[in-house]
Amino acid sequence: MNLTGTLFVAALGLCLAAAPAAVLTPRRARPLLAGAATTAAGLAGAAAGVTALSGQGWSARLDGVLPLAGVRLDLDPLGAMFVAVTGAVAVCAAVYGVAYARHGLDGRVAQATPPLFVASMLLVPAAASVSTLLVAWELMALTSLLLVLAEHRRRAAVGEAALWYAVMTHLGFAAILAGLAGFAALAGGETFEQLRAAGLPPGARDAVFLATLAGFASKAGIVPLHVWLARAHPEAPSQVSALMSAAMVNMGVYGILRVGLDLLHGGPAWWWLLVLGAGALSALFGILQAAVASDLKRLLGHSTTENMGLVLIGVGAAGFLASGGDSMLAALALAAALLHVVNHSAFKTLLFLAAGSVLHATGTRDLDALGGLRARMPCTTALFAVGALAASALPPGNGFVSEWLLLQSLIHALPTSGVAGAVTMPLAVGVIALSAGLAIATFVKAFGVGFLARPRTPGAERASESPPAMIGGMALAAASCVILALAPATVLPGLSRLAASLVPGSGHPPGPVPVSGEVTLRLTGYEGTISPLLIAVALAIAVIGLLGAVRLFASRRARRAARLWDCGAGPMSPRMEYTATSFAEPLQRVFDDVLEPESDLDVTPTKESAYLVESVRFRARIPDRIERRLYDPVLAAAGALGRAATGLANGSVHRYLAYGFYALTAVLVALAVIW
Amino acid sequence: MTGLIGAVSQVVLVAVGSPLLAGLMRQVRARLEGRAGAGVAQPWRDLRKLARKEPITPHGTGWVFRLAPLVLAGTVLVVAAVVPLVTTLSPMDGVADLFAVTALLALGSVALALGGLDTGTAFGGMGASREVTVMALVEPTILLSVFALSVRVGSTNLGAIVTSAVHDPLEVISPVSLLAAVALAVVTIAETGRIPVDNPSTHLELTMIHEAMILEYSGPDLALIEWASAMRLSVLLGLLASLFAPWGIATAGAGLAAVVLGMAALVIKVAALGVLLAAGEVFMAKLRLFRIPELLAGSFMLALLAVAASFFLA
Amino acid sequence: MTDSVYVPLLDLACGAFLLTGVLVLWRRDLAAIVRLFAVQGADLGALVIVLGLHKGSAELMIAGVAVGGLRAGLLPCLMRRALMAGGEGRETKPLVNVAGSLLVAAVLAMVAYAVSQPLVRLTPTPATQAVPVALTVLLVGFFVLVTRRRALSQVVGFLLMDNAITATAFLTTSGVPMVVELGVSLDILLAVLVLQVLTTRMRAAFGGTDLDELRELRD
Amino acid sequence: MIGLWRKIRKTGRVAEPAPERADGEVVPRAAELGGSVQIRHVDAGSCNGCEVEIASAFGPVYDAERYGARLVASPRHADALLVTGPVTRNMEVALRRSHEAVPEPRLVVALGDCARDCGAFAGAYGVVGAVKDVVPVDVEVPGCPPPPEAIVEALRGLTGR
Repeated sequence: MNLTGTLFVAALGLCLAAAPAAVLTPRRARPLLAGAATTAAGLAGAAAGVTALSGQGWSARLDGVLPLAGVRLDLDPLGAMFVAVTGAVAVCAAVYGVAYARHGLDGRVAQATPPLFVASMLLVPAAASVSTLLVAWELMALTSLLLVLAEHRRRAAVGEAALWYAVMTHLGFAAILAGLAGFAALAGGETFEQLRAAGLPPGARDAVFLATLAGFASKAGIVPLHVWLARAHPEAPSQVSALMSAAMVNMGVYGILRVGLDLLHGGPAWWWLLVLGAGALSALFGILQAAVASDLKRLLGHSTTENMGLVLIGVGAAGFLASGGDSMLAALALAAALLHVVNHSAFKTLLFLAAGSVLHATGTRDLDALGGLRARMPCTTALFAVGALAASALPPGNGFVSEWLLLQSLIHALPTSGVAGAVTMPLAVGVIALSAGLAIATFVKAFGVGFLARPRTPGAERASESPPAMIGGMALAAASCVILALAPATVLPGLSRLAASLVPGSGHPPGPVPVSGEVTLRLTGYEGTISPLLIAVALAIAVIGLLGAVRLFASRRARRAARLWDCGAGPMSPRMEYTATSFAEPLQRVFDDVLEPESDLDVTPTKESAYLVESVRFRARIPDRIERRLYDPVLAAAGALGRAATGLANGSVHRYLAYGFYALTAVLVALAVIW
Repeated sequence: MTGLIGAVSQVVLVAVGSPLLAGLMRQVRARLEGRAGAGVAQPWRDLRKLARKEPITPHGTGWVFRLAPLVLAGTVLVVAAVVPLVTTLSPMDGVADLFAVTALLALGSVALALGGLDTGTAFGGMGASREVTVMALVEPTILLSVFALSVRVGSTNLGAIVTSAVHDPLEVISPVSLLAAVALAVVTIAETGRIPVDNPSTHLELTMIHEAMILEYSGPDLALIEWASAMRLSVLLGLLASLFAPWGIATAGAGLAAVVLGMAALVIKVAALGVLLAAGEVFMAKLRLFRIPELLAGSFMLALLAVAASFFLA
Repeated sequence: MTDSVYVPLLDLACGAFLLTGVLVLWRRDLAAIVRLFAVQGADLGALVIVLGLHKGSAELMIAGVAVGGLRAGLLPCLMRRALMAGGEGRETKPLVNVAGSLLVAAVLAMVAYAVSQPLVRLTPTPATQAVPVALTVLLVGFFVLVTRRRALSQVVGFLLMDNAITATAFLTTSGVPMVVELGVSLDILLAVLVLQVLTTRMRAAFGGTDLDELRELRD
Repeated sequence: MIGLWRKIRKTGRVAEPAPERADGEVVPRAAELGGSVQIRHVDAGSCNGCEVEIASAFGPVYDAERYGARLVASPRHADALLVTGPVTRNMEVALRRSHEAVPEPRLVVALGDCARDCGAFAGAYGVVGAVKDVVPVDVEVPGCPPPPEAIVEALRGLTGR
């Protein structure tokens, strides 16, 4: 076994050992033990991913573990990248979780499940056969479902969220199962090698791709299969939210890449236009919902949908360009998408952990009730600011680099990609731009309203800084954000090599990498350079220089603290502050026709006169329009069907047994007739 | 070497000249209104006075409030250094990308919006909310116009785009260029908070966008913000001039004389654009806040048409 | 006329033609819409004259002057008179809001460009390359017809479509025969006259030309 | 648009030529401002007579802006408070806080007879006193209401132009 294998097995072993250990140890030591083991496992996993990505692959075959099929593992570069990301996210979440567990999350299940969840997410990208993938996938679904349910005794919403999640994830699983099982049946074998070698008829390829796309896209929270995401991610404990939103959704992208590009070797242009379209829709819809959300964790959940949408735009563009034979640009788009996966994982981990700290300190995640945390939680505020900068894709944040690469790939694609590309690419650029703009608005709102200004409720007033372990977890994530932002070259060579090798038709050995350069990134074959470090340095020099100039030439008078300008009336109560809802109101009005917000106004007049008002009550909510149009009718129909079927069940045991008897007989008769 | 000198001269020119541009625009406006006007140098007098005044930190504000003016001015200075105004030879090639430039300008707006939110006053929040709303809607137009301009050149590097326009002057009156120019002009107006999107000289808080965010700033902080806004306007006007009227810009291989010529050309072009903008403002009323999206949707459409034209008419 | 002058001029005329068509969607003021229509008529005339100059065909130039005169002078004049006679001067609440309409127009333009590619490839001259512009205006006109409430804006939508058809004809084949063109123009004139009479009568009878209110007439 | 342009052409310049400024009347504390004075107007209980005159002082005919004076929206941006009217009970605190909100160096101009010595409202039950009873006053402009020329003259005393 080589280094990669040793590390990977160590990671899995640590996870699997941590679970029973957490069950057996006493409550006080439990979080520390589980956390330490998961951290070590995450480190080992990340290291295994990195070594595998840098060329040292590893594969294994364990026949005895699963009956009939056996377990097959293979850490090729594609899987390795996702293993590395999962490991890194797990480290941050596990360090954070040591302290976060202190309020009510140190139960046996809550502590034993996260290592298993991490193990399943390490296994999914490493799986090299259909059955291994499906088992790992199902393990991932079950463990995450358990974790979503961790706080179900405290909040009623958890149950509903878990129900949505359970249904959607299993429908997704069914789709993947159908797709991959069909694929394996047609290919005559279930290992990925056999699938790769199989030549399927076009219709079957389409069916396999569409079925798996639906399943994987639902895991990535792609519109219109996103309804569970914004429910389940916020309701889980925060470090689990981070794991789900930063690592688990990536598995959807992994699946699409694995099946679409690797196993099926790319496909017709319409597949990828479909992926691109779904990505564009998700990006816009997700960020629009986030822009008007006032629940901090829900906002982050919607933002996950947006970022997965952006990734899929890149993936779709890559597939589309590859189908047109432009493998260099395709590799560029794919490298941009992969870099965005990494970036998103880094900043979303950070943001969810910071949101957890806020929840922990104030007892609420409603932005309308927060504020003033800058003075009370200075570290968390600064770390959240780093994440928000990255998420709004502004320099010097890491999100900017990947969006820049994505835009470059789309722009250079225009002259070569025919009429379909000429219509698609500008619209995709428009979508990315609008979602970037709305992301700025969203995160200005999240940071400005949630952390700045003055506290809006007593809960926010009483907030205090989180314990060191939680800050440590966040700081790790923030450090990776900063590294990715200033020196993307730390990961980009590996990702671009992976992208170049993954693009169908690139041949062996794969073509040159699409992006190169240490400090200044350069596109290969196209003109385009960006230097994130230079931007940051120039900005820092300008700001420091200005500060010096101001000190030198201005302000001979000392800075004075004074009351806020309250128009002389004062004092300004927190109720006069702008809230998240009021902040988003102009955007909500602009996108009125898309969002269809609901509001109702109850005016209770006094008894004496109809013209004197005793109380006014205003309620506004912004329902998920897609859910309303798409899911509600289906649910209503299912409910109606259920009610109609109640006549069949009258409580008599005889009757139920009789149904069984009838069914058995009917099957036998049918068999007799057919044979 | 010429590139470095050019970049330094750009920054100096923008830093010194932009308050004069603001003064010129106010003067034009005053003359059209039948006034005498305060003179072109008045903004500099204002800045000098503000710099001498006492800075005030309102209760309840923190480092975000203090940092915002610096970041705002810092981003504009960086942009002024890399945008091809006087010369296309930027020493910072890795920053002179249209996406990077627009993102940097957006970063400045975000800093100011956060500064406004940090005060916790209703007006600060209101201004910030409106600012980011307008910014979010402006973004697609900017990026699509960039797209349209970059197709011909095959690069989003500003130096490359302007160089190609210098070598091929007839490109400037192509439909692509004209449509993108109109779209970018609308965007410039929205980004710099001029009429009809925002009224820079309003006293009514309810109609404010930019002003509402800076109501709490005083002294040198305010001076920085005012200076940065003026620089932003001149940089964007200069960029517009460079993209669509790139005459006189020093290109590769040019000597010092070309840099001087470029500076003179820049002053003339930006002054002309400023006069045009100020004169146009006299004829227009500010749009209602909720009609601004229509204006921006219109500019988005023009930008999209520019991209389409760049491909289909090629 | 040399190509280096002809192509920019043609592009300019087409650009203005497109721009005025799209701006019709933006303005709410009916008088402004009529004005825009007049400008578009002038653009169309200019376009035909440019084509004529390029081909050196006097007939085309005369047709250009005639087309321009009819569409920039006579029709707007009639519409302005109808506007004067009637009360409402504004398109108050279109079925699709203005920002939405503009975005739709953008998408329509892309569609028009995409579908007219085979046509352009047939004879790739500068003139045929401008056909997508005419097609866009056609779609925009149709869109105006569908989404605007006032009868006058609908007339403008209809006339935009007609302008677009004329432009397409001139751009692809350098003009339908003079007689046909004049006949069509006269038809249009007649239609507008009838519409004008009708709107005046309707206003006298019902006090408004909001089409959703007119629908009640059927019930 | 063309109509407006014609109007502008026809009207031309309406600002009256700047009168010679009486020398030696620059307020010493204003010297530091160097020809730029931002003014925040505070109505402490005025009858709005003075406001009308302020409006015309800043209108095109007198054009106080040409001397470097400008009205601003926030006392934080201001160098001088322009107070009109006798200080009423409800405005006393507000005036004091406005004054406090102005960064140093700050000046106060009491505009009109009411602001100087309560004018016709002296001794009224809702009046606290003149402006100088509440905040230190640097310049006083007499008149009920003071004519725009006097207002402009006082502002030029601040800007020194």
